[in-house]
Amino acid sequence: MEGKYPVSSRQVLALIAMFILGTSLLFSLGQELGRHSWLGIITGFIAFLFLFWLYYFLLKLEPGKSLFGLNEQAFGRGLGTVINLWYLIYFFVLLSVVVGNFVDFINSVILIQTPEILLTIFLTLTAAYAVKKGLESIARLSEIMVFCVFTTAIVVTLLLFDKIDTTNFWPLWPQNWALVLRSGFSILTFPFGETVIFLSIFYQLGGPQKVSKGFFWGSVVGVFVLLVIALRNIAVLGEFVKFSTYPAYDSVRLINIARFITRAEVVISLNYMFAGYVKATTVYYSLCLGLKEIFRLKTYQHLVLPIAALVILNAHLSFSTNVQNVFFAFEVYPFFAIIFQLILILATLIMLLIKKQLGRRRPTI
Amino acid sequence: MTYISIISIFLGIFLIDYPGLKKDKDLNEKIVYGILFSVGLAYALLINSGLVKNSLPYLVLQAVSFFRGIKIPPAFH
Amino acid sequence: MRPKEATYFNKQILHTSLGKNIQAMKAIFNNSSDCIFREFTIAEKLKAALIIIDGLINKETLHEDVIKPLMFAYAASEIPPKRIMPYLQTKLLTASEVKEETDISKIIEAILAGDCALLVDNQNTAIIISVKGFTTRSVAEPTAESVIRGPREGFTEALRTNTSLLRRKIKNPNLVFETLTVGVRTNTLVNVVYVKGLAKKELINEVKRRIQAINIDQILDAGYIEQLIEDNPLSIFATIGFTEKPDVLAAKILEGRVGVLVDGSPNALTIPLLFSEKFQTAEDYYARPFFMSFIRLIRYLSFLISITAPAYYIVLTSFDIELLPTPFLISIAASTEGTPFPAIVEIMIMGFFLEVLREAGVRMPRPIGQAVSIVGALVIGEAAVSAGLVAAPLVIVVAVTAITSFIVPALYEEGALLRIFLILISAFFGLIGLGVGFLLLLVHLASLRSFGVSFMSPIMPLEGEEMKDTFIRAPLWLFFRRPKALNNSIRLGKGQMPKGERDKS
Amino acid sequence: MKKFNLLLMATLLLATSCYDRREINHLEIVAGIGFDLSNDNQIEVSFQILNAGALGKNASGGLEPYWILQSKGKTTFDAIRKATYTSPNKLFFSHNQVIIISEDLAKQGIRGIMDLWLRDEEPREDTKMTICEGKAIDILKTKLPHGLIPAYEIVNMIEASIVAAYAPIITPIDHRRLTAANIPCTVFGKIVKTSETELEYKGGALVKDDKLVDYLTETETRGYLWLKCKIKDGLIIAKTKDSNIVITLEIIRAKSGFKPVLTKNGQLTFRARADITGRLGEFEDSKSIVDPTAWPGFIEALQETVKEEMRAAIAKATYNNLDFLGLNDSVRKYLPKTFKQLASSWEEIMPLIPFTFEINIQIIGVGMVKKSF
Repeated sequence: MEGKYPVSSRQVLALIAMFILGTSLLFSLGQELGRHSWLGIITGFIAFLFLFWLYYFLLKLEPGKSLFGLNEQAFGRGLGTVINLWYLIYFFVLLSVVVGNFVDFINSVILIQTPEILLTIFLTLTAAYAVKKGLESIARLSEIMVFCVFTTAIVVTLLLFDKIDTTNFWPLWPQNWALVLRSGFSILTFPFGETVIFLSIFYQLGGPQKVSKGFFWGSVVGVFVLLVIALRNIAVLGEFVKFSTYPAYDSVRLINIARFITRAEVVISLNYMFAGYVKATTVYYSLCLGLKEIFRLKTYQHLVLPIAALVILNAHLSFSTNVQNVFFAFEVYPFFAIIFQLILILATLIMLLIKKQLGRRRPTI
Repeated sequence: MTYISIISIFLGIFLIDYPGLKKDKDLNEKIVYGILFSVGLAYALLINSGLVKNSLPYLVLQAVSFFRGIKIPPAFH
Repeated sequence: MRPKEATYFNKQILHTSLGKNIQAMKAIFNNSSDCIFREFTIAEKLKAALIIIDGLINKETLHEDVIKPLMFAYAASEIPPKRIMPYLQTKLLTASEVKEETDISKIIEAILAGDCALLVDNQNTAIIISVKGFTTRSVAEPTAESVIRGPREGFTEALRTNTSLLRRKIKNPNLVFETLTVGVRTNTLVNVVYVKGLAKKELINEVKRRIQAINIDQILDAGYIEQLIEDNPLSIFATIGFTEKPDVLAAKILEGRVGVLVDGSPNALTIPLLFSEKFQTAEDYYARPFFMSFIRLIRYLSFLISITAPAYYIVLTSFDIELLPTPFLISIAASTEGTPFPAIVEIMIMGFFLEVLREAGVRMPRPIGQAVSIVGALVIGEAAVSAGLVAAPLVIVVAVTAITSFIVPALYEEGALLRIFLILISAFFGLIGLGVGFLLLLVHLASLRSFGVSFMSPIMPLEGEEMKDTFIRAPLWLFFRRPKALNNSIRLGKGQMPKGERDKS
Repeated sequence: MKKFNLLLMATLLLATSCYDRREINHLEIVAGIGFDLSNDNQIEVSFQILNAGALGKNASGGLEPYWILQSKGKTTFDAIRKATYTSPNKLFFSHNQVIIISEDLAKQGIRGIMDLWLRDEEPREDTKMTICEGKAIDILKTKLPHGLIPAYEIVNMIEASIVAAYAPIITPIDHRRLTAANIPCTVFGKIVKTSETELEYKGGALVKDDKLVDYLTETETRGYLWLKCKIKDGLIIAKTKDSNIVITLEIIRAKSGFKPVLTKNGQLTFRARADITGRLGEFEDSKSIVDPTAWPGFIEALQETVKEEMRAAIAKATYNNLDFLGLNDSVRKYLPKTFKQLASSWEEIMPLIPFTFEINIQIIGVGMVKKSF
């Protein structure tokens, strides 16, 4: 199950797009901006392009090596392992939060009375199943799912056409640009910057050229769907997006075509589930892969279930209301994640370049 | 009751993994598995006995808010 | 080549004394009543014996081509003993297939296959003469895969008949039958069929390797082989296909697949199998494309409905009641009023009866089977509702499930199990359970492989080019290439779209 | 491996029961809700609940297809929960289609109802909401001569009101959307019981800060609907000044609204505009229909009617600072800079801002007869 995967560039695209849409479909990104959240998303994406360039550079510098391998090469075995462990902790926190968010969503909207722990166990074990089946299955699944999510986003927007009020966008430009930048920063780290985990997967998928093409277009598809959904929410709900817990869900609830096509929101929430599932499994997979690489194991198969147990416990104990989620996503998470998404990557890159330079010079001395 | 269910879940996990582990000759693998497994078990038991209440995401939250000097809103725990 | 246990007695060669040989043979056959030892003399001098199994041979051939020439061959008395065997073969025996053999086990094998063995005194070799001839079922219309258009012939139990049926379709020296023998006790002949140059070498070798690795005492049907060589024995999905129509097998091996014919089985295995093949029938290709494309879509939809309908009913009536449009809710509420069981129990009961009825209908002799289905229809359709046991909408759901599940017979078994799985999972987690159950199913399907080919190809991974023979059936003149997963070579010239008569003015 | 996995899942599932399962026949499906203020200042809720047994084909006669349940409590939620004291099963709100709030309660405030409706996941945000004169329970108890379930008939009535365009259609989410945009007042539709078997949906009720403050007359409601571009259908009735001919125009298409603009000298004005395409519906005079010179007079009269309606609404909105038109919000949207300057003294300025009107009426058809007799 391990080794080189016949994963096509389109599958990489699908993986990235689904990953970006993952939990961000649930929450409205840049909610604090109200009707300007689309500006926040664009800002975040533009900032992400820089990150993307950085990741691309790293992929090209040492093709065939994972993030963990690069860290070890840059900082040496000892320090490298410490940094890798930190990365694993980041992945683990991310995974717990993703699972926690989904359980939270289901538990507050669809299955109210079902105990949270049961849902956590259920979702984690299903993710574990996919991880055991390997990346190939996840990639193939996401290829189909990205179609579902994309078309649903478009179709739902069309169905809501009679509810759209374009005056909701006015005034077009915000007064408080600082807040836009601040929100762009938090959108950069969630969801765009989280693609850093793919650095630990991509090395097995073939050359950096092929992968980065999928990477780039995947993020474009992702940001496109996010923008469509954000604009639709604003157009339908107006200023109410600021106050809604799940704005996309709220706006879909309003669909009513001839009293027949109505009550579509549960179907939509399934769509979110699919995206979240892909995200959770990808993070899960890279977590297993990282552990495997750090401890020099032959296979990660045996790590899947013990990690599942840890994830269940952590996701269950993590914050459980949306207020806490928003605080975490806006005030805490960006400052924690940026270390792994930018600072450490930058450090690794610089170290590698220095080492390369030294290595090139040494023979001449 | 909770103890029994936790033990049974972990037992289930172990039973699933045992045949594969037995076949595997790599010692490293067994050690890592053992560590993860026992950490999970210990964590679960600690949570149940009420000694530990925090998860890893929550620790991150506390640490970052401490460094940023902001207050955690009261809705937390 | 064969596993060691296959030789059921030690490797022995024939003795020179005829008496001893006959004794040994009799011992081996345990004086079985259908084993006949015909002792006679050639040219009144040379003692000889024929060993045959009654019922496997054509007696007329035996009389005319073997016994008669030998008995009346007076010239044979002058031949020296050393040259007697070649003489018998070249001059006397008029049978078409003759060969010499010394190894007892080989001789026994030949006898069991319907040949006759000629033992001659003072000779330590035997002549094997082919006089095969046994009654078989004649080539008849297949019952499981019936068509309106297309050939009506189906495979029979006799291997040779089956190979001839296939050879008649593909008149090409590259059509190869490779014979293997499997089964320690049954010694069943298994033929691996492929078109040289179309099937990949690795695929052929893999199939042969897996068949040769089988170590079992009996092979009674192709199903035995299927279960012993498949990739995913723990999956509910069959990843090896079977057919009883020679034209279907011909089409499949012409796409680069490998077929396996088993003596005694009217089903041929096709390897590898893709998920989309289960939705195809022979007739799709014989009739015109437009309606067939529509029917294909209906098949996919039916399969989806047949596995999800009961689960979705549970979701709608027990979990996400708000999903129902209000007028619909009112009518469901009115009809479920007063039924004693929760929907999940009702659906389990009705589903159980559905399977029972199907099984009874299949196993019972046809006249009784009809009675069974009439009683079942009455019990399920009428009595249960009017007695207030189950709600009327549920009967509709069960009926829809039943009918849609018959549309894709190749997936009936899988569908029944999946249905139960989805019912259970959605009985616990509602629509979320159904969705996640579906995800699990997709992950499982995506991970399946059949002899090195992705089972879900071309849906997962997606191959846009191949869609023309997946969800729809495009016109034949568009099938330029063979399926990518098997052998992507060209099979059709360009510009084959019929143009009709040109305007002559 | 997989077998074990499945086994584990199965035991996990079976070890627990299905928590969120609910059977249709163990639910009381609420079709409509009325909120009243009880004598001891508590909230009184009345539900119109479907009687599933009486709805089926083989239902025994004599049973009503619905029944009324009443309960009261300190808060809205409390009152709703206390209904289970008397209800045989749990109430189910997803298919509730109408909320009727009585005058008394609306005067006290509907914040609790609004909040519950948007916070809880079961009731739907797009339930129709109206305010009634008198008691809400009386409305729910009205035996309408048509249809099985009165609540659903009321909804049909509300939705059909768009044809006459004399009352707005408001749902909780509409109301909250307006409050979120800082529009202080919302116009709710008003439902009145006119006789034992008759209800009327007409006119508007003005809710400011979630409290009923005033009613709108029909004309004012009409003006409001014009200015908010909510008229798609309906009639315009006008009488010419000099010849007193009554003309009725049937609206086919209408686009209307208002926008704040700054004139050249920096004066803030509102420009109200309506483009109406209509068909002659009713015409009383036999001579002038073929007289081309008479036509401008008819058009002018129709324009005047529309203008009058708009003026009435504007007068109501600026009077006492009941800005249900969203004048404030429109300035904020389109002239953010001006809004910043005016924000502090808005309440004094608002009544003084002039309105200009531009009404275009196009008559595209005269119907099936050419000439009146």
